[in-house]
Amino acid sequence: MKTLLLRMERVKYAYQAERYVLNGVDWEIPERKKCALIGPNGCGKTTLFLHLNGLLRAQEGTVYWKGRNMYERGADWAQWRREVGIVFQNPEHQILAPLVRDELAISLVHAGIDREKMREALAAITAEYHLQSWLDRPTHQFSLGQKKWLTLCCTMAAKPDLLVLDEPTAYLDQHQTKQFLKQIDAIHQAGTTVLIATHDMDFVWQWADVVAVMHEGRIVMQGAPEDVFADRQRLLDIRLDVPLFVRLWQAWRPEEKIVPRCVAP
Amino acid sequence: MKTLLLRMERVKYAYQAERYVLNGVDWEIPERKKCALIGPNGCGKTTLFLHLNGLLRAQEGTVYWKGRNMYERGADWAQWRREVGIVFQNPEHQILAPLVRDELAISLVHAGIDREKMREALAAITAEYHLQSWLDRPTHQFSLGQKKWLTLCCTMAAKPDLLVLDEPTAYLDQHQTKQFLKQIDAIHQAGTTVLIATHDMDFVWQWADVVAVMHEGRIVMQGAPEDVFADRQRLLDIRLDVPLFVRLWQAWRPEEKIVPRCVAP
Amino acid sequence: MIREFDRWAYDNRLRAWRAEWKLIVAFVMLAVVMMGGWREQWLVLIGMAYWIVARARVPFSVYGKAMLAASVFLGISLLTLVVSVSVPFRITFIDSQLQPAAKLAVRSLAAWSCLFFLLITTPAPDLIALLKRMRLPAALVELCFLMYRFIFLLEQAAAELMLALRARSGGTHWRHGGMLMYQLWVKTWQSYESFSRSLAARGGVVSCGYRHQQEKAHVPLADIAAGIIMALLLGWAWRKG
Amino acid sequence: MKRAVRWSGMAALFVFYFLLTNENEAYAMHIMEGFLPVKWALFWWLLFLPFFVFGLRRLVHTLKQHPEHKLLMALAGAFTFVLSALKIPSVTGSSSHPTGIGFGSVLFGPWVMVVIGTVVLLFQALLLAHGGVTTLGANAMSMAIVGPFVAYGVYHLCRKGAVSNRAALFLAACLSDLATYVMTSLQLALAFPSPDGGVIASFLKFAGIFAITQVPLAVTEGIITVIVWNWLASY
Repeated sequence: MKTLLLRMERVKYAYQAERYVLNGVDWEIPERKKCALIGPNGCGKTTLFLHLNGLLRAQEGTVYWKGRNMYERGADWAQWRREVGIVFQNPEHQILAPLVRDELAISLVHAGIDREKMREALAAITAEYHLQSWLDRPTHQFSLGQKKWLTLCCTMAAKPDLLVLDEPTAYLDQHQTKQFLKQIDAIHQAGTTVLIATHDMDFVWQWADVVAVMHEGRIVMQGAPEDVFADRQRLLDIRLDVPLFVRLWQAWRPEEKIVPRCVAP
Repeated sequence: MKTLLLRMERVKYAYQAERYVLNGVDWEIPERKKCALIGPNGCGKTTLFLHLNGLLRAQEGTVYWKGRNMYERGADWAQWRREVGIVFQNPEHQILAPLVRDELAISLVHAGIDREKMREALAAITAEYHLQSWLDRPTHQFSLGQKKWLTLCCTMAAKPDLLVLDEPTAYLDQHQTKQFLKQIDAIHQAGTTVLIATHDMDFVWQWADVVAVMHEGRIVMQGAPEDVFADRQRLLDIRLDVPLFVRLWQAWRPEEKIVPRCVAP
Repeated sequence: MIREFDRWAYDNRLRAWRAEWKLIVAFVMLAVVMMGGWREQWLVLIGMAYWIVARARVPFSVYGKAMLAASVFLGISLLTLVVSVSVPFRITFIDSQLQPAAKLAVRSLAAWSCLFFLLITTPAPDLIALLKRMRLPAALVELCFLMYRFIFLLEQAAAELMLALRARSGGTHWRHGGMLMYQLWVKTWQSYESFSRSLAARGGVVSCGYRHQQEKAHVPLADIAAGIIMALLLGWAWRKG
Repeated sequence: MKRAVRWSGMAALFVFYFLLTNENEAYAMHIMEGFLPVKWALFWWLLFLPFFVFGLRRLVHTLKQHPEHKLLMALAGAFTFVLSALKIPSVTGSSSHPTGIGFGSVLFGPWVMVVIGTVVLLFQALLLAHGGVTTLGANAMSMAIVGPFVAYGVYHLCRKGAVSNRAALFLAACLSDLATYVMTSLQLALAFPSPDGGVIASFLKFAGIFAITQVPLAVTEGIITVIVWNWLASY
């Protein structure tokens, strides 16, 4: 039986009356999987993310976290928020402290670390992410890639069970992307469920275990990449496309329905 | 004989003494071609761009624009700056005016349009880029895709001979990317040379006529995509990679040296 | 200039000193300048130049440029002292004011170099952390930390806006100045919204200023020697004067 | 001979004026580190401290009720800093300080702005070596206390007196700029009385000389504030 980390049922949310940004989301995030979320811009992805740890509260529907209905009385939202780490798109607007050391400290305080244990916790996270030479560096001198790395480290400092990344690799070059994804894989290996929202289908094809497709405030498709990407026409209808590999395969062997998952050389 | 729009000779530039960001750039931009510039982050791309229309002046070396040495006495830099349009990476930091109308007007003034002809010019650019419904809308309400579109329109309002785009498609979804590139192609068809800096090798493979590879303040490779991407090892050494199509082809037919250019289905 | 100064504050050779030491040095020297005569002031001026350029290894070009800007500014201030405007409109130099003005110039430059020593050797966050250790209200300290971070955020936005404007041959009209201000204010609001969101995602606690000073923040012998020599020279100047 | 001296003086003044408005435009009204004699520096510090302490208590109180305002206040301070530290194109070169201070005063009230304005001045000293520590009291008095209060007072008086919002804003920005400059002139005059005419003659002299830059500046400041406000109103 597969365990669900998070489940959403008919979640609806509108910033303005009657204009639903989320229009009945049914969604499941299985535990310890690599999940991808794709969908055109403006489909409500960011709003959906804000429901993943209760930054927004759905106006209708329910969210279950680890099997527990979070909209019931007595649900521990502080704990929930600690267990879900979100890295937003723009790292500029997430780094608050002038020095890396302080930035990590903010996250550690969030994780509920005491003042006394702070030093050890800081040393641990520093060693894990190789931040030794960064500790006393000012965050505003960093390049975009370094800032993205830092936001990842800070989010991981709180040891979340679910790590959510919004377009982590935009503006990164190939090498930085590889480094970043290596780290994400290590994090996944260590037992964290990872959810990535992206526009890069080739990346989804190679990386994800589960793909969810979002369109106009709903999750319209969900499943393994080879199933989701098998139906190209449906994806084209909602202004998405299949990965290049799938396109090439389908052009090469149009009679075969199933495209093999394989990692690019 | 191929005509050169811009030529750089041993261009050097350092923000701080002795730390060269551009370390002897030799580069040619042929007229009416689709040019791509690739290179890892931090290789000096942005600084290079600022030399393309004289926003920075090289400390050593020379820049020729349309065959004319721009570092000679009497070179018309105002004219040069009009003829090169640059769209920077972050659209957030390029839009200045509160209304679309005013934003276009800034560009039209830059293009040297008189007060009297302003109205007609504005109408022309509005019709060309389908901006009718936007004219009196405030720019800050726009989504990122709309902002990118607007920056493109504003740059094109000045009718440049060389259009430079820095990662135009980051954060755009597939549909927006297609729309954007369709417009770029139309611009290219109309006779403008287009230069795009990007990290997306698959896009370079499909789109570009000429590719330049930048590394540590130098242009290290230059040529047609099939030539540049033929040498995978060299690209890997400078932390880049070849397009997926090339990788697949080389895995499928390792004995063939030349990879055919073909557009993905 | 602000970015250049800021970079040197992190990269100079005296970064490893405890911020307290640098603050004490700067303030003691400042007190000497304010209380002392012109001999002490000249000594402090030279001593600070030595410490900034030779010990902290800040390039002379950076120091010289800053000093030049300060001197120009000082020159204007002094000009208002030595000229006199009378009705009907005529400007005359007051000879008797020349000497006090010269003295004032030396004092100001000496005092300025103490301040510059502090800013070029010590990153602002270290000084703010010092405020925290001095038990100033946490609200003020956090405000300082956040403001320092946001200054560079908005400064970069402003610089990029100016660059984009210049690429379109703009930036010369005063209306553009208004637009720039407007955009900065819009950016300020938008950053506020994004920051509050990401802060909420991290539990909503700002608690900057966790800092333990580097354990081995030793003062090199050469610096102590230089300090002692300077103190001796000061003492000598004091007795002479 | 005298004529030549007078003309060269005028020329020098203009050269300095243009240098000032180009490079150091934003700092025209700062008093430099070490410029004030010890007793005056102390005097202004002592006068400034009660304001600061009271403002700080108001700020702590406000933050207890609305902790989310912390980010906004820091951003407003950074906004003010960047406006006053950047070269922003305008007719004479504007310090734009009142614009930031004005918006801040309307948002948070003048007392909180006393603290934020002081921190801005402190950062100008610690990041750019403009202004200073000994002269912080005097500078804060003119820029972080007189400026915001005049802006706030003028704005609210005008609103009560049924003056239109825009005119009120224009007057607030313009007069707070002028008040800042009058205060600085007064501080300089008190510290450096003229040998023949005393403090009053000295004040008239400083005020007269600064008027060349400050009066057009104040007017520009007012106009720009109104324009920016117009845009923001449509936000």
